[in-house]
Amino acid sequence: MAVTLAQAINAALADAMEADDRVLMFGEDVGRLGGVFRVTDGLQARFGEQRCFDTPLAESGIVGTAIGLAMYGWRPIAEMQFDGFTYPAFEQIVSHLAKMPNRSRGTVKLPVTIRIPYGGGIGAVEHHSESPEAYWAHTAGLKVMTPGTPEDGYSMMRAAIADDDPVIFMEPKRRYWMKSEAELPVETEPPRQAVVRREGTDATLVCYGPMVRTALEAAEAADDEGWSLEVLDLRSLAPLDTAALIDSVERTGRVIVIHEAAMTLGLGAEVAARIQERAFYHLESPVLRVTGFDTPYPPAKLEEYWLPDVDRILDAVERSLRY
Amino acid sequence: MAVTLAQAINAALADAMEADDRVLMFGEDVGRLGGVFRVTDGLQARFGEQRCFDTPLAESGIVGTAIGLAMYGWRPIAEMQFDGFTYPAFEQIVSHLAKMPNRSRGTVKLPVTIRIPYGGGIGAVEHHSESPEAYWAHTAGLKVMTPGTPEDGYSMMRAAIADDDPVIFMEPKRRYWMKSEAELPVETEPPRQAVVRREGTDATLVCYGPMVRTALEAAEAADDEGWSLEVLDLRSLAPLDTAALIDSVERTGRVIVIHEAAMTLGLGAEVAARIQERAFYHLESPVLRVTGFDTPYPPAKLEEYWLPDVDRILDAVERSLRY
Amino acid sequence: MSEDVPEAIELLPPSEPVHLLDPDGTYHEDPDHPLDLDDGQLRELYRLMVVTRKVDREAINLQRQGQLGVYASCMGQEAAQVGSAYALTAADWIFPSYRELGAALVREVDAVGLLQLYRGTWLSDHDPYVHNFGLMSIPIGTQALHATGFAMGARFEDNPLVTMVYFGDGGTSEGDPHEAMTFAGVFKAPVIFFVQNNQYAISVPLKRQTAAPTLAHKAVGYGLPGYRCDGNDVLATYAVTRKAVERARSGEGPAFIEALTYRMEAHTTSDDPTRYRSKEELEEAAKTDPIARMRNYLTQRDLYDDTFENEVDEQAKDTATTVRAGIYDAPHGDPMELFEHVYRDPSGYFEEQRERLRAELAGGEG
Amino acid sequence: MSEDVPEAIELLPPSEPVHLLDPDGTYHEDPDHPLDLDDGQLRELYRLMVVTRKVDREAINLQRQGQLGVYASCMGQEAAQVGSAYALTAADWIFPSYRELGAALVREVDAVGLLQLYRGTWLSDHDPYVHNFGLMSIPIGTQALHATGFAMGARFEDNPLVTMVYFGDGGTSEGDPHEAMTFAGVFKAPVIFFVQNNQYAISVPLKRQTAAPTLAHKAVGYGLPGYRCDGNDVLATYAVTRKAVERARSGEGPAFIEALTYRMEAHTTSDDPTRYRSKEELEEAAKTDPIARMRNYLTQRDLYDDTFENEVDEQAKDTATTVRAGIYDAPHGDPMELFEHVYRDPSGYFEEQRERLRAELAGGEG
Ligand SMILES: Cc1ncc(C[n+]2csc(CCOP(=O)(O)OP(=O)(O)O)c2C)c(N)n1
Ligand SMILES: Cc1ncc(C[n+]2csc(CCOP(=O)(O)OP(=O)(O)O)c2C)c(N)n1
Ligand SMILES: [Mg+2]
Ligand SMILES: [Mg+2]
Repeated sequence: MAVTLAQAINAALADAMEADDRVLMFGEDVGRLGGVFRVTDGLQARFGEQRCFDTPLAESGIVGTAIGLAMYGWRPIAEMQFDGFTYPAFEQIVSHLAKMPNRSRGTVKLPVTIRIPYGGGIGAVEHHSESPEAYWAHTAGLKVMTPGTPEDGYSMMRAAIADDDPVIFMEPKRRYWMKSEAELPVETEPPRQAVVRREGTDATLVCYGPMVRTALEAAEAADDEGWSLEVLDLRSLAPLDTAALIDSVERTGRVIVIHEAAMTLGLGAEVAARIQERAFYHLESPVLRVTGFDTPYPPAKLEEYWLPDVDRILDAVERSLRY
Repeated sequence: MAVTLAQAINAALADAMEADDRVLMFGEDVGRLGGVFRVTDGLQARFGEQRCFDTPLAESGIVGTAIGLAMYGWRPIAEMQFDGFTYPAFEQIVSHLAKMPNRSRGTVKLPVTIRIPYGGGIGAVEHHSESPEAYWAHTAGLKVMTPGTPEDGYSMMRAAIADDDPVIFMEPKRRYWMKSEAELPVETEPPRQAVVRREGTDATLVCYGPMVRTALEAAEAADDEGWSLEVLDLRSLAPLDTAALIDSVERTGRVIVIHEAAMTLGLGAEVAARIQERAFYHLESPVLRVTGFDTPYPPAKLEEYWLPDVDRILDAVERSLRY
Repeated sequence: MSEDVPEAIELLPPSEPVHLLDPDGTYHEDPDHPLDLDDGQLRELYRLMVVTRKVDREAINLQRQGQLGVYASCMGQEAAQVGSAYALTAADWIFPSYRELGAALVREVDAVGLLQLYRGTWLSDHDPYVHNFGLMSIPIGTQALHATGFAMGARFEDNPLVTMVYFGDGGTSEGDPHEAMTFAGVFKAPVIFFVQNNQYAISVPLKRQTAAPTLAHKAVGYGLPGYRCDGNDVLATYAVTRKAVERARSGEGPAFIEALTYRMEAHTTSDDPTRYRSKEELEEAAKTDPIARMRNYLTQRDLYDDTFENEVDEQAKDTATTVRAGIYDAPHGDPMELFEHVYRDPSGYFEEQRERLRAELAGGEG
Repeated sequence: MSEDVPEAIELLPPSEPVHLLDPDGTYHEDPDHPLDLDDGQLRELYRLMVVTRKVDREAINLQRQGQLGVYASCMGQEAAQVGSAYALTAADWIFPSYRELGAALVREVDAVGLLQLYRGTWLSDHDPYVHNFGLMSIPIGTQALHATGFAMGARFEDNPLVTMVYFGDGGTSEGDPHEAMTFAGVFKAPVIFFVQNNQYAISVPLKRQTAAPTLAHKAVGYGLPGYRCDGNDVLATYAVTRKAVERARSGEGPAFIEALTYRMEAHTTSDDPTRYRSKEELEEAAKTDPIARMRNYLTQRDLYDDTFENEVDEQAKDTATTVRAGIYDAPHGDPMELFEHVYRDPSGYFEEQRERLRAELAGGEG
């Protein structure tokens, strides 16, 4: 049966709530409305107003009360309505959610999942297309996951909720409507493993979330040029699956990292840094980055010029191969 | 005359306020008390309660009103009392301060300077020793500067205040009491240039802020081992002086990046990514990183085990040379 | 700066919102809010509301036709916006949220420019300094601090301007308006916090937003007077705002106004309000329509006749047509603008990214 | 959840803070706050305050001797803390800021463990679940949300516990307590927001913090009752808190309490208060000392005699000595703990960092 990413995540939430009545889901408009992307559709009707509820319009409040609820013994899933609106919650995420298990010397556990629809490509107004994953991945104490397929949407969400550490779950919103012939429930690889989505020998495209599909399209297109590209889906951005990166580089010798976030200090920086550190002699050309520009996210009509696309990826592949 | 970094910054603030009566200085405890580090000492007495004033305890409020004041035509300098307390202001910094000049199509200019004492090494309690510079450097639209000497403290602060773009001015608090025989006023190199603090031929230590002195000490110590180390002080973290990095690598072939912030996605990641991208064939060994660990900042009695020090740097140099 | 703490009782809202016009147009005198508007001005208020509604409708249509990516309608809130903005002078500043088409039209901000944000052409297309009308602000409540800082800045040099910031009932829950009111109170900043309580934050009704008796009761916690008005009554809104503005201008400090209104349309064109509110509720709300009410009043005052009606309709239609044409004709943004106004003196690395895009565009790729 | 909106007038603080004891110990009956404490409990309150002051002084000394990195004294605030914490049951939870030694001692939290944060040994050294006493929280006001979430969590399963969060006058300006009170009101969370208004946020006096008539006037803006008490009067503080706690426990929702007190010491041992407040002000404040007042009261009630005095002094001295010894004897933290409790299942990359430190330590380097 064809299932979209949004449906898969919705099913994961429902199944987790069914399996464990300590799981709560809350945020802005997640109740009656079912979320602005309908990812929480039906949860309130099914589990009641206390298991799935709307909050006042205050993101720090949402994350901060999630921490308190988790301290009490609930397993909160909190939705940030959009990427750009996680910023009011930054202090609670960085100073408390990330640190409290450590600063409490293990006495406090925070099995909190923060859901964040992120990234561009849907023609939204400003502040609705941000890719803040590097902020979280730089913050020790947080796990950061992002699915690139409906199957992973289901399976990784279940894993995130089951994880006793705090997890930032980044949902590639432009892929909410992407379909798969998936049978739910499905269990894919453990989230911290990067997965080779396509094997190849000439170069590796490292990608995640919204760019998995773009990378696969680029790899297809590259076939015509006679280039065999491997596509590595990171899935977990923190921790990074360093071993999988090294493995792939040992096979292909060339890497292009792709993400929507700005280039400077985006995930590509860390991927490049680790690869040159660990696979120095395997690299036949520099790790290249195909990313958003170092500018604010542009207006909708210009986002196609900003976002990484197949052409830019192929261009980088060519530069890498010719190096 | 011996002048400390704190005194140099204080003098720069005073001279800027003297030179331009649109310059305002405000934050928590910056008035009567003169700041918890006395960096604003005497400014209120000299310039009056309106030019240097205390605000309510609210960092988003401080940055948000700074934006409004700048829109009106003032040149605000806002102090965040400590690194860890910039997080409540994250949304105002990232969604507005960084973006407004661009989103207003140049009609709004925001000559705002945000002063942030940062970093560890002073035996402080938690949340007082954070190194959040990567968050800002990843954010398009912000300039990020950090002085490593009293002379730069003066000169770069004047430049930051004079800059019509928003500047995050990171002050290495453990170096506030570091002295130089400086004559103030002093004008050093333009802030966006990285500066070679010590020439060397075997490897380059890339550093900034609090680690400049540590790197210089390591370079001294390395002499005994017969290693000639270059010390490159970045000074501007956004933009990065890529050319200076490449230059240095072309001379030495080996690079160790040093910072207090956690390793993953710290500035070292970007430095490594750019160097391997631009100086691939000049690199004789991987760019190595000597940084804080990927853990929350530890309690005071353990910070010495967390912070990069001379031994760790020399260890990395040795690994780099032996590679 | 807050030497003399005001009596709490003076700061609390009255038990009933200020209300001057009944839905049928009957006018009630209120000695605290005498009417200082001449016939021309009364008609002007009506005209502005009608034009607002027409342009608003046009924007919804433009969105349906794919000309706008999304649009947040102000239908039903015309009196709240027009009445309040009309109480300002041209020197005063407005800091809008994303729903203040009516306030913008009072300030003669070009609607075509304003709508470019929703069209996705540019992130903004008006110079705030021309009409003293700030950029639309999407992150909820954040602009309250800009308005406060701006007002502090004016006060610092005895500039008598006042700033007014608009936000919604939902916005009152965010930390930023709280901090803004705290600063405003302490610095006696001449800023008016104007809350359009349209009963919803997307799907979340007011009672899920706060347990306060009324939103205006928040004001006392900052030493601000909390006013309430019937936000569908343009005269009441005007009168209450006027008083607050003059108070602020005379140095007595900031104020908070809650205007009771109702969002007649979806939250934005992307929203489906049938999921969370009933047809009955909507029908009930329609009975308090601000435009009909003012028309009834003008009719009773013999200020409304066919000539005036035609004139207003013509103007509304003309403006809507201009907006429509303007949007259809507006150029797409120039991709090279991505790199503009990010830094005044861009670095080499940044310039390389710019050049890469330029080369792509030249290659006919993008 | 906030179906029945309360009358504003019930939520406003009374014009005078609740006050039961004069500085000379004279007791005033207040029918709204009858005393429900027996002689043993009255003496217990006194004992707890004396022990608190003694341990507090010891902590200051330990800091001077280099045993603590810094310390935030609660001197002068003993009644506010002891009186409020004493109004809770053992099942109730406390979410402190960084100044609540007194509240901790009421809960029998080991002061040696508590002070490890200030010693810099560990970031905390007590298990919050043992005494239902949360971690000290440095980022101002943030813990208000944890207390609120916790209380929501309790209410969700009809657990009758109440949570109490402490923060300061300065803390009321931050966004987080604002959002916490909003949530608490909407969800009727059984949480008490207990503000120790000690007149200063480091150097910033209250009038720079807010223009509100009183801090307790903030409560109405969230639909919470705002109470005020003389925070140097342990009986008044106890009685007011008790009422609020029982109200919350019975399902009537959260409350806000402003306890008027004074910070007799520096903000922390790093602070130099001579820069911003006068000797005269301090002398004036000393006249309202909470401990002397309670002693006077006990004396009047014939509950204070030499035996009791000696007993209390002994206990205070003993506790202080134990704390002193405990701090001197406490091991330094183990550097390898840096890597503990960061992740339950650390990655290889993380483990390599851990191994690098281990190797360094083994090499005698660190
Ligand atoms: C910080 C932030 N969080 C969430 C959103 C998403 N959002 C946009 S409008 C809205 C509701 C706003 O309600 P209200 O303040 O009542 O204003 P109204 O839309 O009714 O005019 C929400 C939640 C946002 N724009 N900013
Ligand atoms: C978010 C944040 N900003 C700034 C600080 C620095 N700081 C520590 S205590 C303090 C003053 C707090 O005053 P108040 O809330 O009145 O509590 P008190 O110290 O008087 O008990 C400040 C500004 C902080 N800890 N957290
Ligand atoms: Mg609303
Ligand atoms: Mg205080």
